[in-house]
Amino acid sequence: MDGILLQILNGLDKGSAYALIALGLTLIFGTLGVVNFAHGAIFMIGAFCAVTLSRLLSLSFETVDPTKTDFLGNPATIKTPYVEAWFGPEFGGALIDWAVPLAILFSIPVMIVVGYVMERGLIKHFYKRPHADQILVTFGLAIVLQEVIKYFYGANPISTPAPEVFIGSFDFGMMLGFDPNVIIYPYWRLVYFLFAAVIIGAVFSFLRFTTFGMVVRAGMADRETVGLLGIDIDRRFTIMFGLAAAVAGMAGVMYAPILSPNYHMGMDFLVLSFVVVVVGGMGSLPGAVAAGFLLGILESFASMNEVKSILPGIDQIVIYLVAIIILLTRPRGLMGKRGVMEE
Amino acid sequence: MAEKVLDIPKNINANHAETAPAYFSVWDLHAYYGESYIVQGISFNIHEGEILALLGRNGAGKTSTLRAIARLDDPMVTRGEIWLDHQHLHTMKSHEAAIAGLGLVPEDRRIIPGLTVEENLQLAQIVEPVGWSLDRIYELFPRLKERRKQEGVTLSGGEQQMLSIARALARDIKVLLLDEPYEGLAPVIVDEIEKTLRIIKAQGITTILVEQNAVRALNLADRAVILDTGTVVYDGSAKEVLENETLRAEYLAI
Amino acid sequence: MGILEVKNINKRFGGLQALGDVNLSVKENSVHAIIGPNGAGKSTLLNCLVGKLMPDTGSVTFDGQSLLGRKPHEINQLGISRVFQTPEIFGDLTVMENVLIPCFAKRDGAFRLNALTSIAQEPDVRAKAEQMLIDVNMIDKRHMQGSSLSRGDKRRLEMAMCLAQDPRLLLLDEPTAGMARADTNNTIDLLKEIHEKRDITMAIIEHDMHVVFSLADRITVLAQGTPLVEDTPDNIKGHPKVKEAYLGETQQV
Amino acid sequence: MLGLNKKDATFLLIVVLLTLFTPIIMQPFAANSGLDQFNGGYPDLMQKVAIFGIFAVGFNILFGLTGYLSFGHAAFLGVGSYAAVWMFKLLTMNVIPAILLAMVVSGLLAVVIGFISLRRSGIYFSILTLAFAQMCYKLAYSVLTPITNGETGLQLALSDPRILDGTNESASLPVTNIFGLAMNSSYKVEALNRVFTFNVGFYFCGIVAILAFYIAIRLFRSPFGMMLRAVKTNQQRMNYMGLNTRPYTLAAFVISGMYAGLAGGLLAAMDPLAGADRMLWTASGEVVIMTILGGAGTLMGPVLGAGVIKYLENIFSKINESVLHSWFHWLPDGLEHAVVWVFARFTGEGWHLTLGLTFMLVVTFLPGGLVEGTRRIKSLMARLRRPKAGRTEPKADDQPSPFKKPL
Amino acid sequence: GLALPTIFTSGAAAFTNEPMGGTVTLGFNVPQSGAYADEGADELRAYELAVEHLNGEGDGGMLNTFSSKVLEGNGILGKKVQYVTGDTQTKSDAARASAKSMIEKDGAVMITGGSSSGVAIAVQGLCQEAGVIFMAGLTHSNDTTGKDKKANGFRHFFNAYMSAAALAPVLKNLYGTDRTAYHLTADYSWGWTQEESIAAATEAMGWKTAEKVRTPLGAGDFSSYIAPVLNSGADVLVLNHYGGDMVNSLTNAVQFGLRDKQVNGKNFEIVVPLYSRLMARGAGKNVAGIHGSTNWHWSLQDDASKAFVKSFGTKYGFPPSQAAHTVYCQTLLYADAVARGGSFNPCAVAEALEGFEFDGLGNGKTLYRAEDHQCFKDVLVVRGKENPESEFDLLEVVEVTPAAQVTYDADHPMFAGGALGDCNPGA
Ligand SMILES: Nc1ncnc2c1ncn2[C@@H]1O[C@H](COP(=O)(O)OP(=O)(O)OP(=O)(O)O)[C@@H](O)[C@H]1O
Ligand SMILES: Nc1ncnc2c1ncn2[C@@H]1O[C@H](COP(=O)(O)OP(=O)(O)OP(=O)(O)O)[C@@H](O)[C@H]1O
Ligand SMILES: [Mg+2]
Ligand SMILES: [Mg+2]
Repeated sequence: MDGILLQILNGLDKGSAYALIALGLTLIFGTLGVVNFAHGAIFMIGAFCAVTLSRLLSLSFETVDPTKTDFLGNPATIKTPYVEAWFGPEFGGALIDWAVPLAILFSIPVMIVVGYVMERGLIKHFYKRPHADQILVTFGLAIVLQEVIKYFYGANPISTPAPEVFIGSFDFGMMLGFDPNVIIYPYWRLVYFLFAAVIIGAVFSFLRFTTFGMVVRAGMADRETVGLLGIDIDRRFTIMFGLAAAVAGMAGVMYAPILSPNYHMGMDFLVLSFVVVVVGGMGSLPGAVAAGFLLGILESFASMNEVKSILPGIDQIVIYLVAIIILLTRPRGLMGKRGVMEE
Repeated sequence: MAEKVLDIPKNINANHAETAPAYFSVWDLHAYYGESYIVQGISFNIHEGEILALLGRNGAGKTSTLRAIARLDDPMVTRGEIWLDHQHLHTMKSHEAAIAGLGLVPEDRRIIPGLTVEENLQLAQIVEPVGWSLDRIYELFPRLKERRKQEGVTLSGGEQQMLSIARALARDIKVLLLDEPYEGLAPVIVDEIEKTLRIIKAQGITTILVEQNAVRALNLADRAVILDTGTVVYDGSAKEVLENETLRAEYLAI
Repeated sequence: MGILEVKNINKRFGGLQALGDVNLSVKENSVHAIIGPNGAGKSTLLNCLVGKLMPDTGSVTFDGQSLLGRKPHEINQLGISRVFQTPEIFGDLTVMENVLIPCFAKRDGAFRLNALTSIAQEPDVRAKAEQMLIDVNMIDKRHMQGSSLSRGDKRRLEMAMCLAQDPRLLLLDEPTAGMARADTNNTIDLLKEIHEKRDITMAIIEHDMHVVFSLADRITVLAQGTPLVEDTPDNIKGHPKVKEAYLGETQQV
Repeated sequence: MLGLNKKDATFLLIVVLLTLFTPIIMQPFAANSGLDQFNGGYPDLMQKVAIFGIFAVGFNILFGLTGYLSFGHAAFLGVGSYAAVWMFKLLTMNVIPAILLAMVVSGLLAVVIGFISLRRSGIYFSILTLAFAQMCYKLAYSVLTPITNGETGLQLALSDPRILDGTNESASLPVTNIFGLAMNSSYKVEALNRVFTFNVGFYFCGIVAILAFYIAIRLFRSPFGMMLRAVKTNQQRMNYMGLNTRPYTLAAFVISGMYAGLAGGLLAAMDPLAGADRMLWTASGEVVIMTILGGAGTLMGPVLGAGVIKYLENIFSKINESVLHSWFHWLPDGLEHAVVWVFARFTGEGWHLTLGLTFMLVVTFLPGGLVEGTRRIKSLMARLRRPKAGRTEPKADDQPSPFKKPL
Repeated sequence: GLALPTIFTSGAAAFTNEPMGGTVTLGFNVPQSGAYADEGADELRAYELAVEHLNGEGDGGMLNTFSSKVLEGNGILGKKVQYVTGDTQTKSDAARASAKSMIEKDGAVMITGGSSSGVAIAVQGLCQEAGVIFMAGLTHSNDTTGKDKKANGFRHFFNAYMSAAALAPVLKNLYGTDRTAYHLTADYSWGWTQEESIAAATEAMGWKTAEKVRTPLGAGDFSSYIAPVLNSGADVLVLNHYGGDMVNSLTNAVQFGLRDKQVNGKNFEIVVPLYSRLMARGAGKNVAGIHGSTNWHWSLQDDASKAFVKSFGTKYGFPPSQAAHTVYCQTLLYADAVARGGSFNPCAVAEALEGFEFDGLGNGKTLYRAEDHQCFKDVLVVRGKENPESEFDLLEVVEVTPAAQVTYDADHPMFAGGALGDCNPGA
């Protein structure tokens, strides 16, 4: 029982991560109809926004400290971050510590610009092209973005911790009357979950309570006709792309403390996010979110020892297995729209 | 029903003098689908408030001409000018042309999948300037009102045609391009639409009508332009075509 | 007893009764026209015949065999072919190939792994397809790609494809809509000729009364999902109810 | 000839000649000319190009003709490899039974996966195939280790039974062969300051590839091929035309799965090791990319695409900074470093960047892939030769051209 | 020049790629893309340094401390050393393709490098068949010199068994004998051998094993595996992960606050049996106080290590990683073996290396055992530093376990199943 509860909690958290990534992807893939293999790269760039901000904040000036030596035996240099020098070690240190949450603010304009440039510079020429061409060009783009990041940041993961106060976990089990340590939940994950809920809610209401969503859907179904009605669909697609990039970027920023960013993390998430979106059903935002949570929870269950001892290796394939079962029982995933990317 | 529609006042375009020369004009239009040269130098003029019948055999290039005028990407216009009320449409994109007052009812209706009837209409009213209100449209096409929550593409063929015309009227247009509006419609409805077109005309909207039912079109129209393989072979008054046996036999086979 | 027997079929779409207790009997070798206002349920009726829709109640038999529950391709293999209201052709294929496909389907059935012969080695199939294109006056367009045809040409092509199958029952959903007058007349002649030569039964939906009255032996008028009258063309022309609901005051050419 | 029309026959002949002379064609630069880095005429690369050519041609039968985009074709490649290696371990080092088994096993797997996945179309189909392939990969990587030897990959061992080959006396592993002729034996010819390597394995792959290619041409030109293209355009129309689309798509799926299995078997025959990596989604993606890069739906495109990608992967990744320095040593020092720095971003460890840029440039400027590029060059040359060429009307020969674009 | 065509089969040379001219080509096959690209880059730096030193350029590095003195800084056997590089992509197929091109196209007589056991075993098999020497890079699985050992392949790196043998006594001192361990293991052969080795060694000193849980490679988020740990009764978590998995699982574990918890009245502890400094950086502060083992570390104070760090650090501006150290040693050892054997023939090289004992390459006295081509040398037990002084200063050496303590019998069951075979000179 407690094990199951624990895994549901874990699954919610994993699911919110999947849902958030899938949300960004489905805005582009399910709504604009562009198979965007560069989406993972956008997520990755988001995570590197966090890295960049924390590096910017800890930009330091160097002073030579003759009492210490470096690895070659020369006098060592000591680095002091500018922010600490300017604002005092206390506030400066706190700023550095809070780099990841601050990076949310930093990432929004950056990601919108990234999305804008990508869409205007490249993707817009591909709306009318076959999906295969979109795959090729966005895959190429993803590789290029990766290589650029690799050049500047190296290939190894880069530790990007959450602020000190969020390290550790709170004992959820005790609140429910279980023994201590049975059901624990890290603080940062709770933050992530709440954050995901807010973002998902915000995107939903934007698309639901404005005509924007309808116009974009119509534009994807038939650009030409929408143009005949006086609507500049290109501009709206650009906005949508920027929005999707911002969502993906923020997801990446918040995920950085959970998964130390590295240049290929985008590719690692790519397949999974496509599976989530398609299982949710093309063109459906709620579908993507639901599928994210469903797969997250099921994956958590599958990693329980009790389950694995009956079905060895099930945790490795559960996502794919569930995807197959869902797609076979429901032709268009959980909530897919008819006719969206079915040919 | 139609009379009631007439009652609703409409004062846009009122300041355009009926006598203005060439309210809408197409000059030496050339357009290509990829490598195939389809529209091969078409020119004509229309006065404000006129109905022009654009006729020709299958494959003569009527649809292509309308699409070129509406500034769609295909066919690609390589040369030529399109003027509407002193605005040069040939430098515009299709959505700009639409804002400038051009409305196209495309030949395959182009109801947008995934949207209900009402959403299809609302879509037309997102960008200013908007034309008829939904109520007014529903008054003209009560059938659409009954079906307004249904997905547009599941409408019957004729209902789709109505929706397509209604969608054009939902915008404030100066020139209405109709690509075979009677196709697939029951004779009663054809009569109905013809009445509507007369109403539209009475309100000063200029119309270009492409139609295979030449006699019907010519009865309605003031002027006729006949196309053959992408060029204008006749340009004159509609009456003349109706009365001239040889013209009819040669170009329209009627 | 007709070759096609439709008994009491009903079809609802949500709150809408698209077909209500429709009975229809089409005699072998006749041309049966179905007319009626827009949204009367004519296309829906055809959809129930070809397996696109499943009626809620009722039965459909063709030549004594029930059609309900069969897949579209099985129904077609029984000898029923349909021309759609909006042209359904193979846009990426050439005109010639568009016609070759039904010819192969006629010869080889629903599936044959005919992977190592070349199309060039099937002269009889090709000859038939060419003849078909000549019949509909499209032979000079045979290398054009389907999607680049004008709308009227698409219709003619689709009709050629259906005729190439030598169906026993041909269902035509507005075959001449959007066709130039001259071609309409040609089509009427073609259909007449084929009907006489090959003993094809036809059911035709059309809003062009000229076509209907030139071809039909019997006419069923459908309104709001139920048959209004069924009679010979001459009687229909003057029928007051039909005039009011459908034909209107102006008669067409 | 051979059931092909004249154009196709010439085309096939060109392919045959290109294959036969590959060891010479791919060795254009003299040794020590500096540019010899760009020579690709060594057995492994030539074999890989032929094998991945087969893989891509097979993939194109499914994707190019029916439009069904499988994102799990690597599963068949991997399974083919495993089957072949098991044949080497158990039965004989002769490659023929191994390749046959590879095709049979992958064909069977394709029947199962295809039967299920083809119930859906579009992106849903892609994700189903992807899910199956990922499952195969994950299982092969860990749970099925007894069969696949997991991460390490299935290898030959001295202790393998090899029933037909008799006991192995020597302490070294036997090599794959075809009736005694070892796959890894090569004949080297030194001429024109170049070393040309004529390798048995490559010629074996080359001949199989030509056969596979020939069958693909026949298939493209056949009524079956036409049906598959019809599936791509309008399935509904096909159904109402009395055709059952499912067997057509399934047949295409299985055929292309068997091509993949054949490629996998050949990989193992050239190098008897089968790893799970071969089934990873990136491997499935690679064949998709090869096909699109070359030109989906064309005959030669996939082969071209396979060649380009394998070439980039093998040649560009090996141009390191010291090679670059040796090229540009004649430049003034500062300039040399700058130039080398720039080039180093695109070669050596930067080869992925070149790959990504190639994808983007090709697909942006040559919609239709590399084949489109060759077509453009051809038409450009034709235009240069005939300065005033009018619009080309379709010729009224009696053979309908199955393609809108030339091959 | 334009010689007449001469036809010869590959049988004409005495062995594969016998160097004919004044140069000899070595193949450095390292990951340049994928998760281990940084390790690959560091390996390449070390290779370049080694080639410099062999060719008599630079300060000579460990050539000066190496106990064998046959290398004279004039290349190998008087032939100038050249090298080619390639990208393994950390995939067996790509690694083999790259190695093949080095052998077939560039005429490499020796292949070395890599950063994972799967790749090492795959390339080792290839080199055996092709008839060249393989000097494995980073490969920690028991299998490389166990069931998959090959006569043409040599390993300088330590292995999972040796990690366990070195760690166990330290863990016993630190955490006592009454402990229960929970293993999280990367679900592939390296993970399994390490899990097996650590479990055996810790159980031998009285620890219990609560659970051995396999995690998918590249799982990314390990929370669902880590959450149940506290409740399992275990008080030590062993992370049999490497690279990105290690970074993530450790980060997750710390995030869950495991290290602040008490179980069975004892502080909860985490052990990472195989450390890599480059990777440890990715886990940042989370490594502080966590024990593990490593092959070599730049802070070692013996002459050889100091010479190498100086040589490398001066050239590149930062200290070398264990990967760099390993491949540097292997290049020198290969060259030395060629020089001592007097031939590039793989069989001569193998003979010279088998049973070779030396000193002065940084890990004390070292033996290349003839039976399985595994090298035996001191193993370092390290701990993540609490207060690093620089970005390189992440680990501190807590114990140098002498070679004798980590040596096992050649027929140890964890290494059983394979056969070395005969050396293959190719041709
Ligand atoms: N997308 C296209 N690509 C290439 N050619 C095309 C395309 N669309 C139409 N065409 C060709 O352009 C010519 C004119 O077509 P268009 O549709 O304008 O004719 P139309 O006069 O509207 O005929 P219809 O009365 O049949 O609708 C035809 O020959 C047609 O084949
Ligand atoms: N899938 C569907 N879902 C909901 N309503 C539908 C659907 N298909 C058809 N209808 C409705 O059923 C009615 C009958 O449609 P049908 O297409 O049969 O008309 P029709 O007689 O062919 O008209 P037309 O002459 O205009 O083509 C219409 O009102 C239509 O809106
Ligand atoms: Mg038209
Ligand atoms: Mg209808």
